[in-house]
Amino acid sequence: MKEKRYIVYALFVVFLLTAPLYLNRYWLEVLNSVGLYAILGLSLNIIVGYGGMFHMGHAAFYAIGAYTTAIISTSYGVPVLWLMPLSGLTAGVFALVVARPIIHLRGDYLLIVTIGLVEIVRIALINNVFGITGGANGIFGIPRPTLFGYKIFKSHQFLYLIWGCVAVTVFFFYRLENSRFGRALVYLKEDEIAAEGSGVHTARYKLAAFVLGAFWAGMVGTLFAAKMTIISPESFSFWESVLYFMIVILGGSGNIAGVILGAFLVIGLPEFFRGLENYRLLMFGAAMIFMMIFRTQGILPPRQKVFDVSRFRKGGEPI
Amino acid sequence: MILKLSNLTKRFGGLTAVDRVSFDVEEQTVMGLIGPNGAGKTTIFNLITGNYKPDEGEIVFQGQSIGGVWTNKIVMLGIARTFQTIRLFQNLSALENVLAGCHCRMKSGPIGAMLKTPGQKQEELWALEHAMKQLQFVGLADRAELLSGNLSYGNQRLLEIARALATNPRLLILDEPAGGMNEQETEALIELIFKMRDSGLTVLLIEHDMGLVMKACNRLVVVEYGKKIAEGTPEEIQADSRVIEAYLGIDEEE
Amino acid sequence: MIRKALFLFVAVCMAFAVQSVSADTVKIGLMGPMTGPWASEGQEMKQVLDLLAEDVNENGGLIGKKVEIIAQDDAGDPRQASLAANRLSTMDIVAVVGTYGSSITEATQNIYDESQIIQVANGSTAIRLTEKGLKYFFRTCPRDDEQGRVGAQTIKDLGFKKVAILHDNTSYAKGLADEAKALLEKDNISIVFYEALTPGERDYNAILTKMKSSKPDGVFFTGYYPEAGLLLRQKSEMGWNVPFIGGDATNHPDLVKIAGKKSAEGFYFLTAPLPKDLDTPEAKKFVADFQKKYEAPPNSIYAVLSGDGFRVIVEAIKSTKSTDPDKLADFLHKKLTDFPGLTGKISFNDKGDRIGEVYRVYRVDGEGNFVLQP
Amino acid sequence: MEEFFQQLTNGLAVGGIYALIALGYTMVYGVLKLINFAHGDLFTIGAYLGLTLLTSMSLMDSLGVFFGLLLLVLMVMGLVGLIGVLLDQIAYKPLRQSPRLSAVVSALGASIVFQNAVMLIYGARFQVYPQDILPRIVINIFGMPVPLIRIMILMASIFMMGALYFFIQRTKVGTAIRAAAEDQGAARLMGIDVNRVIMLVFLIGPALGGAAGLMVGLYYGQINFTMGWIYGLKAFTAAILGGIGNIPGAMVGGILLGVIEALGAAYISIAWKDAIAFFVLILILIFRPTGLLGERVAEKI
Repeated sequence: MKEKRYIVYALFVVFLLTAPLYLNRYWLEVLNSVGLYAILGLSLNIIVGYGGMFHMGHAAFYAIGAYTTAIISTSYGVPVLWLMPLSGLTAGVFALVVARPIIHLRGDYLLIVTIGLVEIVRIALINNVFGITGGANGIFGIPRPTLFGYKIFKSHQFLYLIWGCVAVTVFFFYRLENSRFGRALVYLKEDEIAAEGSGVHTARYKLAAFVLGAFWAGMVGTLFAAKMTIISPESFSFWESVLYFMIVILGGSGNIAGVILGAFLVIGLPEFFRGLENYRLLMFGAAMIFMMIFRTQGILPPRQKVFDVSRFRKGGEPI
Repeated sequence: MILKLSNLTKRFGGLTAVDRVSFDVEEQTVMGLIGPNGAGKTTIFNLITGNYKPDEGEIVFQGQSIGGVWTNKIVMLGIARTFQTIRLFQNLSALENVLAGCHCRMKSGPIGAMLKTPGQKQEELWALEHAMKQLQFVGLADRAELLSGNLSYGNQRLLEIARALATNPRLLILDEPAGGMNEQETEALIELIFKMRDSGLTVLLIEHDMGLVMKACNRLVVVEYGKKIAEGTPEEIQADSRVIEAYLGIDEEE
Repeated sequence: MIRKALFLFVAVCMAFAVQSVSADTVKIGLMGPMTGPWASEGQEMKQVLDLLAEDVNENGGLIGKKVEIIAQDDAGDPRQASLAANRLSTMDIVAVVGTYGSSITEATQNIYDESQIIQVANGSTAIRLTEKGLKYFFRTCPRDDEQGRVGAQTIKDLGFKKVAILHDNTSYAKGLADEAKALLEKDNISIVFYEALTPGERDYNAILTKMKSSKPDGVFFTGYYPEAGLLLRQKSEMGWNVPFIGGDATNHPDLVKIAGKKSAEGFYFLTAPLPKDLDTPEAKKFVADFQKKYEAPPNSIYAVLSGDGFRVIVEAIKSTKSTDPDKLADFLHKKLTDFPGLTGKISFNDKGDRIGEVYRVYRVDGEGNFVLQP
Repeated sequence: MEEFFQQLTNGLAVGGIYALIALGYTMVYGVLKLINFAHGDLFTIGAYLGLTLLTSMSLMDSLGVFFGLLLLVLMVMGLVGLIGVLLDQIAYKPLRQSPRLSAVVSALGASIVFQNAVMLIYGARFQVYPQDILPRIVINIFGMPVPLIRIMILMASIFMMGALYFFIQRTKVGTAIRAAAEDQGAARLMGIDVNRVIMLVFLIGPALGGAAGLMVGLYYGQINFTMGWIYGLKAFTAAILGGIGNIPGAMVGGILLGVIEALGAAYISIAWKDAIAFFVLILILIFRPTGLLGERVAEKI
């Protein structure tokens, strides 16, 4: 079982690395889009998948990251990719401030508040809050990113940049998942009172999950801004948040591979329906219902964690 | 004296669930809290563990007042508990459940985890070993990889104890630990309780199985309608007329 | 599970690989909102282009080939638009018509420019789109500043001294409102009310009540017809008789249907001339053909403008007998003068903007007809 | 002051509609703990079905305005209710035992399907109700001009809410619904057919949503296929504001949300109206974490 899984992963990596050889620009762009959403999905997965919090306002953090990058790079000429940590930080601080008073809300109450959050942010962006967001026009003329002196503007260059970021995200988040922090979030999701009774500071961990998820979403905002070179409020609607949410749940909440698969399904699949024109979204909606019915836990639900405990047993016997 | 309750009171709306209850728990003893259903026993536990905040009175643990302190802080100070209705993480393995208990004795945060610092790595190894020790202590080491939801009822109770033990407590609070256990399992549980006491732990438990209570406990506190009505050694309690009337006597009359 | 993942992987690979390419037609792309809130616009754009392409094909085609329309959905969303643009630019198209919203168009401009594909936008009026010096970008709709100028002039002509301006926070409506506001303030006309409504709602009574208390002589609404219709209707239900003026996004027959004839009467709006008011044979034939094929007249002025986009592209290909983007762009910039379009004469300046006085003022009469004002 | 009262009536009219739709969310939530994201689209379907029936059957001519309208309302409610039951059977029933968020995604899928099905059937254009069905009379209340139809709409929604409240509180079936909402397992043990209760809830909730759709069509005249999204979101907000799962809560929440929006638009900013509404919602939830009328459930440990 385990070996087979790694073969699939390896094939996937090979496919991505060689994609520019046989895919045209359009499909590369689809892959880029999927990659961006995969990172967003992974960042939301920390909050929804591990922490089990109903959060449908993730686009707010993404927007704040993207706008931070856009505003600073266009007004001060700072190279775009350098702004990634700053954008993450802005989004993270924003999450810290807004999530603190609402973090104790349960289930659906948290859901509507996060929806409210993303709507407030979008309305603020449209209304050109503080006179820096450009209103409905958005912000344009964001410079292209450069990496090691190379200007990145072609689709395949973005492919490597974006999926490189996906790889880094997977690397870090896999470690996170298998750590004290990641486990604490899962305990929270499973049973908040038992988690607290085991010494987990629930409020702090929920908040930390929000801030970390927001930080990552903010960094994706930088990538998005750099790739589009223009950003406007349309890109950060409530519907966007719904998409990330679907990616996580559909793919398999709490499972990294599942979330990436979810990004392929939610973002990639509609592209295959392009030929159907007006029927495109209808088919997409129906596909979602059926996928949920046939795999109610998501396509790839989280697997049980395996720990190497053999060394604590002597000859099959516990020490 | 490890734990001292004085005049502890908790009200829910008009109902006084716990009414000026005071008692002390001596170090390295097994203390039993008994009384009819709805007498407020579990509420007293919830007050001690910080799940509820007391309306009046004081809880002093190792010389420190802990009334109204957050649960996780109390766990850090050295009080661990199990639940009357088993609250395991059903979808996680037995080992992962016990790892939850190790949480409060670890330090590394998300950044340490992502960077896998040497300290974090060592800590994780320690946690695994520590968790396995607890599993072994309660006799579940060979079931470490099983989903906790698939364990038998008695084993789930034991697993909860292992999870609580993993927090390195000074005081262990067990809420009906023998609930759903058969006779043999109960016997084994009594042995386990003695083993814990002998290793330096103090145990405070609620139990309806009088056999276990009389055998395992050094002292008993009896509550009824939120009030303490008696306290003493098992022998004294068995002889107490009020207790017989209120609680034990029911059987004799029928 | 693993098998399923593998299957999916293979399916994805195969789908990526399958790409049909045929070269015996002249392909012209259409990018429009086929789904989402602006779906009616995109779908009508497609109807118009299908009709016009049929017409070209029946009359011998284009440089010996048939014209093929390849439509892609942008869903009114910048990201999806950029995907649509990338898709179109890999499909061997000569030129593309569209799209509707300015920020949506902007998300695609560079993609077409880098691929050397002529883009003729039909509804993107934001000024900056043509200020970037993009060689292959054109538009058949006028710019916000042009419309703002005509709007301000009309308000002055009507003799209003206190004006309320209402937009809907879309970049088009906001742009137009800002232009008009600046021009009116320059002429000492006081703006007593300047706010934005939320499009897509049904009840605008709260806004009308607030606007009424600012006592304007007239109201300039720069948003779209669905809201304009509701505003007119709810205004007359309130018993408030203030004249309303709308921008070209209010030019739509449904406006009268939504508002009701009585409430719509006296509404002024600015727009490129309607095909029915053009006595050119092209416009007349187009309206008749459209009516015949789809059993209804064309509704949206932007859809008609997309038709003009298509027709200038066809004209350029015909005249240059080439599909070379540089030749086509050169033709459109310099040689196309006073081309008889469906919405009047079309010429482009160096920036790719349409030259000339495009706007007319219309008024809705008691029967719900749009009457051209002298 | 006059403007204030005018704005208050504006808010009430909008809030009445929100409340009616919010009831559908709250009823389904009460029994299934499911947020039926497709509910807003059932509202849209109600508006479209109403238009179809209205234009194709000419009920008004044969039955007179009152009975014609009554029959129309009943037909729309019945049909939309039926669609609601079907929706539950197809998209939600298979997910009863799965994590709650899976059902939410299925609901979102259903919402997309409905929205696009309406677009494909009726077209993407705005549809318009005939103008002259209802008399356009404006009456003066304390010197304020208020269209008669607006009062009628408000009355109709209050009547429907009242009827529902009576039904839930006073009838045997209503008691079964409340019991199932309280504790499904216990209700089952008491001999209540929970599946039938769920069906009933999916009949009544969408029926009310459909009626709201029809009312919006009749009053505002203009409908389109995306209208359910905004109304749905607002109504969901209203349901949460009042305390989801709580029927009077949905009514209070709906009315309150409408009034907050109108007053926010009037005295703060029109463009920030929705942001203000959400901000108030967040404030209320910070201080009352389960909504205005929601019960504070202390979790049993």
